[in-house]
Amino acid sequence: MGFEFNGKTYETDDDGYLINLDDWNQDVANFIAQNEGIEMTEAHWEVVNFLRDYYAEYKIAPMIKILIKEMKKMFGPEKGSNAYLYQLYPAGPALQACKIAGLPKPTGCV
Amino acid sequence: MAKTPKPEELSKIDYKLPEKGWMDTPVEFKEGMYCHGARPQYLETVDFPNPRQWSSKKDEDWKLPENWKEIVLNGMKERLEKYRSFRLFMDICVRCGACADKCQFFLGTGDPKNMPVLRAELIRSVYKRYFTASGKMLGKLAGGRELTLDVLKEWWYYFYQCSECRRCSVFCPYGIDQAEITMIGREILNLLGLNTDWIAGPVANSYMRGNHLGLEPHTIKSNFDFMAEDIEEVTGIKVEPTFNRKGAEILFVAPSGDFFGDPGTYTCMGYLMLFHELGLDYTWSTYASEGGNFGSFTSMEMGKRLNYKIYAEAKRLGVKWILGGECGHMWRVVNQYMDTWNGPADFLEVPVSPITGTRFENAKSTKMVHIAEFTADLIKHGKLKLDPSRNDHLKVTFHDSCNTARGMGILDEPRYILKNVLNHFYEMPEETIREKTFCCGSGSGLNAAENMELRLRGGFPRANAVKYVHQKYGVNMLTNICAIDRAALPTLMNYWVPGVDVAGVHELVANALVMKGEKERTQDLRLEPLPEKVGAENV
Amino acid sequence: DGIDKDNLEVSQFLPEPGALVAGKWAMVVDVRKFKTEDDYKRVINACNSIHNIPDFGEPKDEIKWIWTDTFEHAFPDEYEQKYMPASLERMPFVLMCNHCDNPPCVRVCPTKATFKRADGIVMQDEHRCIGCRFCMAACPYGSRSFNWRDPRPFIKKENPDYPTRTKGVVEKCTFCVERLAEGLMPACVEASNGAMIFGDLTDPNSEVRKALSSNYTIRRKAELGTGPNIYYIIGGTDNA
Amino acid sequence: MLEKALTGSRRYWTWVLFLLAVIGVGFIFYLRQFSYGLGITGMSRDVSWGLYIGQFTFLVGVAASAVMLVIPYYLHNYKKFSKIVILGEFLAVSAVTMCMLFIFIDMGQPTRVLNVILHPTPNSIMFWDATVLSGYLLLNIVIGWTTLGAERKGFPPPAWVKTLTFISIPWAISIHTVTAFLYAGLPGREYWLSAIMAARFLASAFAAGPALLIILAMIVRKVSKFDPGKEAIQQVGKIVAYAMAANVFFLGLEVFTAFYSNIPGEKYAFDYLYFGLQGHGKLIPLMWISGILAVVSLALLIYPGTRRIEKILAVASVAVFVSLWIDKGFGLIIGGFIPDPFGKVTEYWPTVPEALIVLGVWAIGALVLTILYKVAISVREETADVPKVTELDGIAEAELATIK
Amino acid sequence: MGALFSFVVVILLILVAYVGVAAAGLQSIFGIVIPYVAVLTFIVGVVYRVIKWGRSPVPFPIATTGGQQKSLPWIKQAKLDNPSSTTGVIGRMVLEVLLFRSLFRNTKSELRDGKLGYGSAKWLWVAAIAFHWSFWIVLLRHIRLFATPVPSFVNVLENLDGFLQIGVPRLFLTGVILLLAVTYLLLRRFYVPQVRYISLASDYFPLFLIMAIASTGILMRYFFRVDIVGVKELTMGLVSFNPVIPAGVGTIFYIHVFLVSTLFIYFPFSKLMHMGGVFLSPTRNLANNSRMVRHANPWNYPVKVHTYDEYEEEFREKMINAGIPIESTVLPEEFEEEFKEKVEDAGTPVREEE
Repeated sequence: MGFEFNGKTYETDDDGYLINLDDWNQDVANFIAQNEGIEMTEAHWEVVNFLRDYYAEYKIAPMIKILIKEMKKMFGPEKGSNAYLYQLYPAGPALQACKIAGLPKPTGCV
Repeated sequence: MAKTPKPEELSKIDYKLPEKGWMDTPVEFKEGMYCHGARPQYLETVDFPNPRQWSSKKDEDWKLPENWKEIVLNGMKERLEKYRSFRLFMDICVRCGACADKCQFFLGTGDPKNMPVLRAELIRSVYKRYFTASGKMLGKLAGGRELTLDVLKEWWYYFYQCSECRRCSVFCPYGIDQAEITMIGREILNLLGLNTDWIAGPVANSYMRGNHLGLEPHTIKSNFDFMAEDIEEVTGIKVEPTFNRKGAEILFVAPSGDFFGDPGTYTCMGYLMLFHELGLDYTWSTYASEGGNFGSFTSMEMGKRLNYKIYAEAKRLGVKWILGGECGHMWRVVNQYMDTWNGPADFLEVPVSPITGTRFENAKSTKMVHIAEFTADLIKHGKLKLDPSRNDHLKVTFHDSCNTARGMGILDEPRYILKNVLNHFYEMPEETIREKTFCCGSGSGLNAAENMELRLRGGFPRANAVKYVHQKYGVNMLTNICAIDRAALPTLMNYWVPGVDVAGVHELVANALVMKGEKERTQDLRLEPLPEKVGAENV
Repeated sequence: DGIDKDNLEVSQFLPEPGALVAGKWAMVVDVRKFKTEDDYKRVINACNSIHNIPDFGEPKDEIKWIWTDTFEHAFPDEYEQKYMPASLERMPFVLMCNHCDNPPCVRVCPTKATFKRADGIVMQDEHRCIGCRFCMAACPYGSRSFNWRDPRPFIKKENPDYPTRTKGVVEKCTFCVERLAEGLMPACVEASNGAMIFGDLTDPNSEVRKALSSNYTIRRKAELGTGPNIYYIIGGTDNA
Repeated sequence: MLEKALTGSRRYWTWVLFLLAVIGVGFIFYLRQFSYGLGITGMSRDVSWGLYIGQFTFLVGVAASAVMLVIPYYLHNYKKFSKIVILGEFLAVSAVTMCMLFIFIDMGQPTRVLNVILHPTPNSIMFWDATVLSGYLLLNIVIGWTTLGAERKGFPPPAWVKTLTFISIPWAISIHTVTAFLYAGLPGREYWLSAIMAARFLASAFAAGPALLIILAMIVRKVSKFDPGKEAIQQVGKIVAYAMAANVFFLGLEVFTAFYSNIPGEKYAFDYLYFGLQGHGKLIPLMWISGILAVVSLALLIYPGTRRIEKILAVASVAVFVSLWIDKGFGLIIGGFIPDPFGKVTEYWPTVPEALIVLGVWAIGALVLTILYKVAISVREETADVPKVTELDGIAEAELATIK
Repeated sequence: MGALFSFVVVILLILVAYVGVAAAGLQSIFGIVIPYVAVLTFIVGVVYRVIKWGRSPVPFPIATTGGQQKSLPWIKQAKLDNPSSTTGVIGRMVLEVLLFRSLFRNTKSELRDGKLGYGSAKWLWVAAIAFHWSFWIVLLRHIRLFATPVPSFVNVLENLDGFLQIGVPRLFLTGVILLLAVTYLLLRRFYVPQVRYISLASDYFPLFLIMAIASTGILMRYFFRVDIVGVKELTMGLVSFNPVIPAGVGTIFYIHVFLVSTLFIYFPFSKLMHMGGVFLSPTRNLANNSRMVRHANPWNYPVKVHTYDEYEEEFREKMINAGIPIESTVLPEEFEEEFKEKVEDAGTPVREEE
């Protein structure tokens, strides 16, 4: 599977997650977000950027509670909640935000 | 991803059978009922055959090798010679039908090929045709059929709609175990690279990184640090788990899902708090950081390759014995395969609880103790100070995981623990618990997202029983001793029985555990206020 | 072979040539003619020896086809007569099945093991009898006996021509159907030297009819509506 | 559901084993009877029915308890019987089972029992009795089992069960009527030849059956977590009171008719049973005990103040039960045979083997009842609104062991 | 379809025997040759199959655990459903083989208004028990025909079997029960939709065949009344390897024998082998003691594994960074100081260097 964007073909898995992490850039992220029905705002980017930073270090998306806690630390208590994240990413931060951030979907007993 | 119908629609299950016979009814791949095909890199990682980019949709080219039929038949032949179970189960089924409505996937889908007898017949028909005199001569009359691509795809579709839960086996007069047939069926499919992505990924992760989520050592450490912070917030006590520590008395192995996903992390916090309170000389391992054995969803050989790490690590670290966490298939593997595969573990000692002195005779060969046995023993000897009222806001029921129930028989230990750590315990109807328990619907590698409808349907009988106690007694917490349960049941509950949460047994143990030097608790492990404290504030 | 059970019953109504037949069998017992104890014994023994009646030597187990008892017991309801001849009071009466017109025993039998023939004889099929003893409760004459135990060891001398019975079945007097079929009178009648008259009630010229029309007779418990067919000529004291 | 009877506490198994032992003894003596013949009993040519048929007669009455619950519950929608009604139905099953067994052991040729079916004889009341009894057995098994099964599944019982329940009401009346007709239709048995025989049967049945049910309900409440309901038990007590009153009244009618008419045949049996006849009177003490218990229990039951006290209700129920057991189990049958058709008195008293066989059959009945009640109680405990705390029977027992 | 086919085959078998005996006079074929062939096939076939199963390895202890495991001494083990000893296994197998314990558990599920309920469903068990036991007793009764003098247990059996004295010769209850049970088993294949759906010709055929065997047996005992003396002469001839064909034994007897022979021949090639297989089922005949006693796999072979060293090689730096002890003594220089410090922080002893 995959998608075409700006004349380039991007390979994805069956659920639309980028296969090659290097393919990612902000434009691609915007494109994926659009398909998900999300208009990327500053708040959205905060999450995506955190995810990418975390991934760079740990090779996996963070646990949701780490995400929440870190968001709280970095951007204030009003942003450190599950509700806030769901407001940004209605299909769930783990699924939707990771997809936009170009990370692979965590697979397993989670 | 397929849209999942509403519960009201999904629960209208049509058990009407097709007019035509099952051999004449070709398999139909329904969206939401099957998983993606395995990605090539996962197969490559473990040197599995036929790695390629492919789609598991029925109509697409599955990119099989030219001689796929020969591979399948040879694979069958080899396994007929290696497993008495396989040959016997192929031979002696009388099709009495007792197993038919025992399978949660049949009950939830109404698809006749999910009746265990018919699921077995999918491969038995090929066995008859190619391996028995009657089938070779009489063909369909003797129940035989040609192995075609359609048949192969049917295998793939249905062998990945079976959670290997063994419920059918309990009711079968000859003990025919569909799980065994499914496992061998999957082995054969794997000879052609026909795995699911959800299984192949965790297998590759487990192989390379020691756990199925692919958590690297520092990630594990970081997650634990994070959990330790939460524990400190709740109790004021700092737990200090060690990793890969040589010379520890005990190696603790838990399902890695507990290091990562809620509500498993609360269970993991439970372990940490319990061990800290006991002052247990134990260590975690980042190398053997997975209890669950995703290889066993693939092939016996892969199971063995992954399982290897536990004993190897125990030996390397020089521990005396191994303690295992709350996990389902991990324990089926420990109970039925580990010693045979990778034993004898003569470098370990027969497990003795350092706290109570109890010698775990039942684990004297594997040297591996289930944490429910361990904790039940502690409670029995009065070694834990428990305040069950801290769980008073919970009305709890217990879900026996298929693996621990029917592949081991650990039934009363968790119940004994629960009885001691909480005040409101309610059993689900007896046809749905203990050895007759229903699977969560997502076991044996079915816990993916793309097959959500299958999982919800397969989980329907379990959810139904939960709903019964939920409505009757107000049950709001479904406990279990399995990481797949903790991953799968929240989804299932949200869908079928909103208002019921999911927890591992040791989360509730830790909630009730009165620790030395702890501060007055106002929160449970989920950082939610304890009920009586709220009440006290209101007064 | 080829005869099923229903036909077997019918066959009993098809007389052999030379058999004694009747519209309705009946018996008149002329009590006056029984003079000595021997007269009774002869009659009873004739029956007992032919029919393989066992002698248990204990009244509890007793099998009785034909026997004697006092007037008081034979006719318990008549006994209010306190001033009857003393001789009659002590006199033994020959008792047996009354082969009733309307037999309660047949009415109550749950298996048709006891049945009434067209010629009036009440029969007992010991092979069909389940031993429920309902007939014994129903019979107001005490004419039926039950084999409380295996009778065979208690038969003094077995008559090979007549079947023995097994434990657990009811049996009774049959008016010697087997002898009638051969043209013989019932054994007791034959042995009674004329004290017992046997014949066809429907035949106005029969011996029994003659005896009945020339003597006053009584029957046991006729008021119960059973229609007993044993008539007793009692007579006066001079008969003793 | 039967598997519920295969698991239970130590107390349950002790009880079951005890019953099995009694059954075993009874069976051994039955084998003896089977090979020797019914001569092993106290029965004779003159008293040709005895304790066996007496027990049968009494138990037909016990089987009635069900209908006394079914009528209020199903016809009058008396909800308080919702829990106890199954106990009545299963008691009926057990009682009818015993009835059939008593008939069976009373047979001279038990191996020919099927002759009753193979040669159906509608003119015999015995034939009808076999029919109504088997029918009643079937009805109660099916109704009870299906209701319970549905309850366990969490579904309402199928509609046809209600139809069967309605059929079971007249059917229950029929088993008593037909059983009474066994005796009441025989010429020359004056003691039995009474128009109110069936009515007496019904009255005593509706007293003895529910009385036993009260006792059983109290036991069930004591040994399990299943409570049939205090009010239900009280209500059954009221039923027993009325039925017992009718029963004593009917007995009075018989006594009046016999003695005021002064017909000897009508009086003899009463004479024998209560005062002795021709110098015989083995049953006199028993019959007077029965009579006294009847009067005392009636007094206790009629007065609401005493009836409402559960202990007194229990005592009165036992008294009713014993009184009627003597009356039906001994007096009625033996009285019918004494004096015999010759006006003679031949006395009857059960022999030891006979008594042990009777005990064996009662034990079978008790076993059937135990099993059925075990199933019912287990299902009820499982589906109860107040659940069992935990399913840790095994552990509880093991814990007990360690304490010891 | 499968049912019709099987029915026709059984009818044809009957016709073959009828024509063969009544028209062609092949008594010796149907009375001697075929029975010998059948018995031989049966014995050889069954032994072959059982040996084949018995020789195939049981690589893993896969007992289905149907109850509480042997665990702590104060937890009551389900000794039969989760046996940990040979005694327990024997108990489990005895109950399984003689009383069909697993089938006794059978339930029937029902979906009503979105709710699942589970009801007791014991009729299959009742019919199966009735069928197998009466079949077994019928077989044992037949010993009368193959032994002189007749063993006393056969007489006892016949007395019990004919306990209810119905008809002459006495009706054997097992014959009737067998026929009724097999009829029930057949009818449920017709009328229970799920069972009908899974039924194959090979499921109907034995039922029809056994039904025909029971029917012909009953017919010749109670209705056609074959010459029993002649039958015994023939059967005794067979067992004494001195076969004779007595005159005057009715054709129905040969039909019966032919059907039985067919069953014997069919047996080893069919699902009927479950009779032998049930004893060998590894989910039932193994103790669940695999944590106590090591179960050996005869074909165990070494597999490729990912060793700790390979693992550490990949993650060494990250481990060091995270303060996780490592095995290797050769540390990247830049980590030397930091590593020691971290390990000390974690309170873990530094690995003694060898």
